[in-house]
Amino acid sequence: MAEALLRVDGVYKYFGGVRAVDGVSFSLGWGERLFIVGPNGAGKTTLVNLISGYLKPDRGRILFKGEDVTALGLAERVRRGIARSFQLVTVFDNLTVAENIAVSVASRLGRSRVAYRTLTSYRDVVEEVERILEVFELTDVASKYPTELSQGDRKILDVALTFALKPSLIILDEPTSGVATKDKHSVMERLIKAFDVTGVSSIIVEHDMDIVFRYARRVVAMHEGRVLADGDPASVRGNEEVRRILLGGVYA
Amino acid sequence: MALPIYVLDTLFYSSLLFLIIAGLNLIYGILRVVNLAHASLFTFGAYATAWITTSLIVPRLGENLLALMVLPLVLAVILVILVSLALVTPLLRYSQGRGDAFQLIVTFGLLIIFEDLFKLIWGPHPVSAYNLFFQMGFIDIAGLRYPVYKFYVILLTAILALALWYVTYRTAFGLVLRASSMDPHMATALGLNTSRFLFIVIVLASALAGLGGSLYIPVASVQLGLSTEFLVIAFVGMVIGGLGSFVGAVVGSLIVSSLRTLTLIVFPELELVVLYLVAVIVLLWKPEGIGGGRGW
Amino acid sequence: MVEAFRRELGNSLAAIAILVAVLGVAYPILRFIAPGYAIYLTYGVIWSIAALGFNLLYGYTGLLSFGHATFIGIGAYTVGLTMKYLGLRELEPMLVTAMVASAALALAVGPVVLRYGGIFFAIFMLAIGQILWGFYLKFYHVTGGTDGIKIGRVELLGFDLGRIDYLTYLTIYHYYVLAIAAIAYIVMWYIVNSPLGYSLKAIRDNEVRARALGIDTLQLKLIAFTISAVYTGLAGALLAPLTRLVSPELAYWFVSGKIVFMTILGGASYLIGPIVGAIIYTYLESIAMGYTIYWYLLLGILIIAVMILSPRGLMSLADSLLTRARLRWGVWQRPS
Amino acid sequence: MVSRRDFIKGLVGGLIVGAVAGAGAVYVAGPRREEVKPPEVGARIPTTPLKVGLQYMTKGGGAAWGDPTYKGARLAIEEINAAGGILGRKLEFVERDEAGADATKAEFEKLITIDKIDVHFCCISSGNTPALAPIAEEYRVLTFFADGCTDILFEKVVPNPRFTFRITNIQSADGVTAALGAIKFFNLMEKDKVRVAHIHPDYAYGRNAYQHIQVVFEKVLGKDRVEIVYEGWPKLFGVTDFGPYITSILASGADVLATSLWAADWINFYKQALGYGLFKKVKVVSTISHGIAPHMVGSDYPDGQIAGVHANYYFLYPEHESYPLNRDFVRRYYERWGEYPTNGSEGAYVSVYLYKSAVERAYQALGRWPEPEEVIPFLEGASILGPAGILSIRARPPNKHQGYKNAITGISRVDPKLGFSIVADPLRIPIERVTVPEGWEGPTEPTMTYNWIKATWREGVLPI
Repeated sequence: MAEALLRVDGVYKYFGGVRAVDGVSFSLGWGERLFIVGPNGAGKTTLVNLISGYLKPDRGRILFKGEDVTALGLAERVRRGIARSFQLVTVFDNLTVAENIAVSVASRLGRSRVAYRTLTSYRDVVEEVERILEVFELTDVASKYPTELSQGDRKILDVALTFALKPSLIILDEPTSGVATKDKHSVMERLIKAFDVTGVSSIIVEHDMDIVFRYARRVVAMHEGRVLADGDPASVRGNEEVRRILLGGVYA
Repeated sequence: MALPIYVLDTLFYSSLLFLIIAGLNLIYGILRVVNLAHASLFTFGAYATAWITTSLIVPRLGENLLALMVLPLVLAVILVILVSLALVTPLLRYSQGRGDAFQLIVTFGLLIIFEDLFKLIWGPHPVSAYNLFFQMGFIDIAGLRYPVYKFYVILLTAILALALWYVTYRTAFGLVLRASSMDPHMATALGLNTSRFLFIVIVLASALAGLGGSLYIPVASVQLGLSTEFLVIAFVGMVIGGLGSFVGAVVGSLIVSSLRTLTLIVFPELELVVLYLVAVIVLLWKPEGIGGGRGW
Repeated sequence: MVEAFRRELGNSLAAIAILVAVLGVAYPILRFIAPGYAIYLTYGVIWSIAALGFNLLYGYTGLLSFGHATFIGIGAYTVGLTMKYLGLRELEPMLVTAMVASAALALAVGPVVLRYGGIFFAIFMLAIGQILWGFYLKFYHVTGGTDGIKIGRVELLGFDLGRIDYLTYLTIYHYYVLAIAAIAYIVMWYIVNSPLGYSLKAIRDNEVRARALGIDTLQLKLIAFTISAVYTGLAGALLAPLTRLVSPELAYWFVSGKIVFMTILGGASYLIGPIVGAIIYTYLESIAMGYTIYWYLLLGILIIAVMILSPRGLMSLADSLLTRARLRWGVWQRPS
Repeated sequence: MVSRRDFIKGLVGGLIVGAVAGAGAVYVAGPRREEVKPPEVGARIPTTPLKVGLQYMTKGGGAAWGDPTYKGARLAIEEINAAGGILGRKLEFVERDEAGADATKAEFEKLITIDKIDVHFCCISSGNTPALAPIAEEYRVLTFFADGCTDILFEKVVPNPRFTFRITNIQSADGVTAALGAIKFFNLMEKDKVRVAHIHPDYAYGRNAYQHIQVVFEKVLGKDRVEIVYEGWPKLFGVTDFGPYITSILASGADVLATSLWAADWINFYKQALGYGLFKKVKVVSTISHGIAPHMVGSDYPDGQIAGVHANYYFLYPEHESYPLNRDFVRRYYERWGEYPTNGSEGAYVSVYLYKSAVERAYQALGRWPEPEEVIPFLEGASILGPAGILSIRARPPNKHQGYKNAITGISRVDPKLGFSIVADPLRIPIERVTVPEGWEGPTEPTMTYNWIKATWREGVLPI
């Protein structure tokens, strides 16, 4: 690996007197998957906001594909390949699943403005929509409307929309929140599988430790804006501080 | 020499506008509904007052000043409230939260229903009742004669505006009013019976419009199409002052009225164009309006 | 795969073809059985072009304009002024000029007004419409004020129709309008089914999310606004030879209300909804006007009834009836 | 003030216009002593009733005008039916609304295509006649406009009309008459300087009145003696509180206020102006103040102002006792409707009779019921003696198919017997003195009368 995909370098973000992110550094390789864990108020969401460009850090640098993107805005970072989905599912409720994805694909291909031929007449768009539907196992519900989908499928559609932009890095903020407990594993499984198949890098903020330790290869644990531990699940789980603050001895 | 008269006329016209815009803003502030049928209540108040004056008061009590001042006003406002309860209130409550398009279209429907109801009840001819205007007499100002009645309207509206200000900023009800206009869920959060609260707001707004119409009629006749004339101008005032706020209603009505007088003096050709142009400029410069942006 | 891109009842080219055929055949039949009502078919077709344009903005992009009479006025006055001052009689260059003028106005005000959504956009458009209305009214020396501008018979496709019988002229004009409308309908079908059309729907559903997908929503809205203006301006220009007089009334805000209602009546979520709505409304208005002087009352009640009982319009009503029938064959469809 | 001699002079003037115009026939409007004999069997007259369209403003701000006009037409129809109809055909009328130009035109097309009317009587607003005339010409329907008197109709919109006729005096005569009345009654010739304020409704009629009042003032008094100190253009029926306008007029220091506000607008204006004491400071010249139903001009109307009746007709003149045609008309109208007729009533009444006599004449010539085209020659150049005196239809441009009668204006005075303000001291002006004559050629912008006055009147001389 010549150059890390993402490097977060001594980043600080204060809100008034609150140190939301207090000197965080880590790097992420191409194709790597990273889970960020931590209690409420640990600064996880602020950190992903800083990476995706919703917030600008007070100090520190963020490098993406070797370039300093610290000063760039949201749209510019999207263009460079940083995509992000939110806790709340936001999809287009009056478009079918296939149409939802097609809108995203068309946007990536720079065709959103084309008015003189039909969307379905673009072979490349249709083929890519088909591929994404397959990867995310949405082919069966392709002609349904999001309101007719299960919570889990809606969540996956949301991520698929982001994925359709062909980003180098996908940031997911608690992808299983709001999904019924029994479906959480299957949702995460389908997402991970899709990421593995396509080789996209990902940062996933997650609450559910069960899920984290089942699917993670690398975990960053945060507390009060600082990184407590960074490493493979076993080593993070073994960290004394992590156990005290995060796990409450459950995984001891 | 005519300056004081211009100022008085401007204040008179802005008094009428204030009574309409305040109601529009109350309803927008609390229910987030732009009520296109609001000025129809003003017109209804005007028709009702003319009818009460000429058919009930004058034949029975003659041109009694006190009777002319009090009775038509009170009866007309009661009638307006009743009509509002029957037609406007249910529809506004139904429209709440159904989107801008729904509200605009439904209240547009109500507006044209009102137009024909007026025609049905009062016929196509203009209706007037100048009795009070002439009964109150005239005084000399700067060498010109001026009707006392216009003073009366300005004074009455000023007192009303002060009362409204007091209620808004000095009472518990006003606190809820202001809070709910910033966050519609606030009323519930403050433990208020939301349904009754909304009811009071709509009735208050309707009464203000009805009062406006009632105060208008001794000066000029009421005819079909008056609602839209006032509605569109009130709309401009609403935008200039700021949607949904008390201060906005005061500022908006004063600015629109001053602009009207000014254009009538300076370039009478452009009265309408100037009003809308200013509205567009204000929207560009301060979309929240000159006096608004902080809720009712 | 393509089936996953929904084609609801009334959103297909077939539906458009059937509609155009009906509008073509109905005219001579009406002329025969109820001659007085034939001309309203032409009016209806013209209004349908305006409503179609309005609906690209309202139904597809989610922007409610309460000032589309602005573009009716631009179109009609383009014809009136070119006729009065340039002595032009050929309709086609006037139609093109009207469309260009509408597009120019849309591009000029669009970047400003489109920054606001919801009620602000509605009011903004209302104000712009009223400014122009005030202009037609007050700039008497140019526009003739309330007298308006008289429109003589126009030349169609280079043919001078000055001498023929008036009813024949009206018939020819109907088919002329219908041909233009058919083109406008088909073009709109392409627009609605294009990447642009889908992206506009996405903006309507969730603008923030659309922006997060890299869609330049302001630019797309400007395109939609301009197309919408061109359609409505075209309708305004086509109206002029039929009304024979261009007056400020055509640009009054009440006309904007009419366009909104036509669209809602037919069904804003269907491509042909506004077309159906415009034709039905035109007849409703003319019949109600003839029956009673209280036609506002009827119209108002109807508006409220439609909004409460079937807020998605008559097409949705027809759709659900058809869907119920189709369910027997196991085909399930619903509007987008 | 006005003598019998003036009246006869006016009548003769009218006759000359009629005689020069061509056919020269004079008919009489109103029930005749000896009726035309009912046609014999097989006289080639349709047995179906004659369908008549009526379209006068009966709603909104213009209703005060349209209603009496409608009543005039109704009275004529009822009289004709009572006497057996036109050549035995009873008249059946269909009424539709006159509103804005577009709606009026749409309703007119319905009258033609759905109701299938044979003849149309219509229109109050000068915004509507230019909209309807081309339609009437296209559909070939005989149409008689009672009012809607704008000069542009027969000068620009339909310069060579066939099927459209207009009864009321042409609009320019209105402003010219009012201005001449003001000069005469207010002795403006003796003043060094006349400061004029104008307030007119912002549409064709108001613009026209403004231009013609001004051109007469400037021509007769001399340009430097006339100064416009204020102009107000309220939207027709769109302004109800005239406060700022009134203040501006008072502040302008005007001697004379010239106005063409009408119906509800004028009532609102004068009531409010009373409050501001306007009439004590300014002399008011109205083209049309006494044009609505006479009893509507209240007893609070100030005396001594120029009281216009649209340069047409007031029910008290020609004098009741000396001119039976008017006396009988006023009596019958009052019996039928409980009020006095307006110039509109008279115009519509005469329209219907004019049509009747033309059809009867055509029948005499053809021996069968005439097609609309065949009636036209019997209207062009014809004259009819109506309640207002003689009315002549012009046969050649400019203003072909326009009806002309002598113009009248007067001074407002509250009549204690009637209990309302009337037009007193009538000033009758031979119409040929104040309007562009037949055959004159010149520019049409703004009107031909305007240019004719500019070109031919002698400066500083009162032409009456």
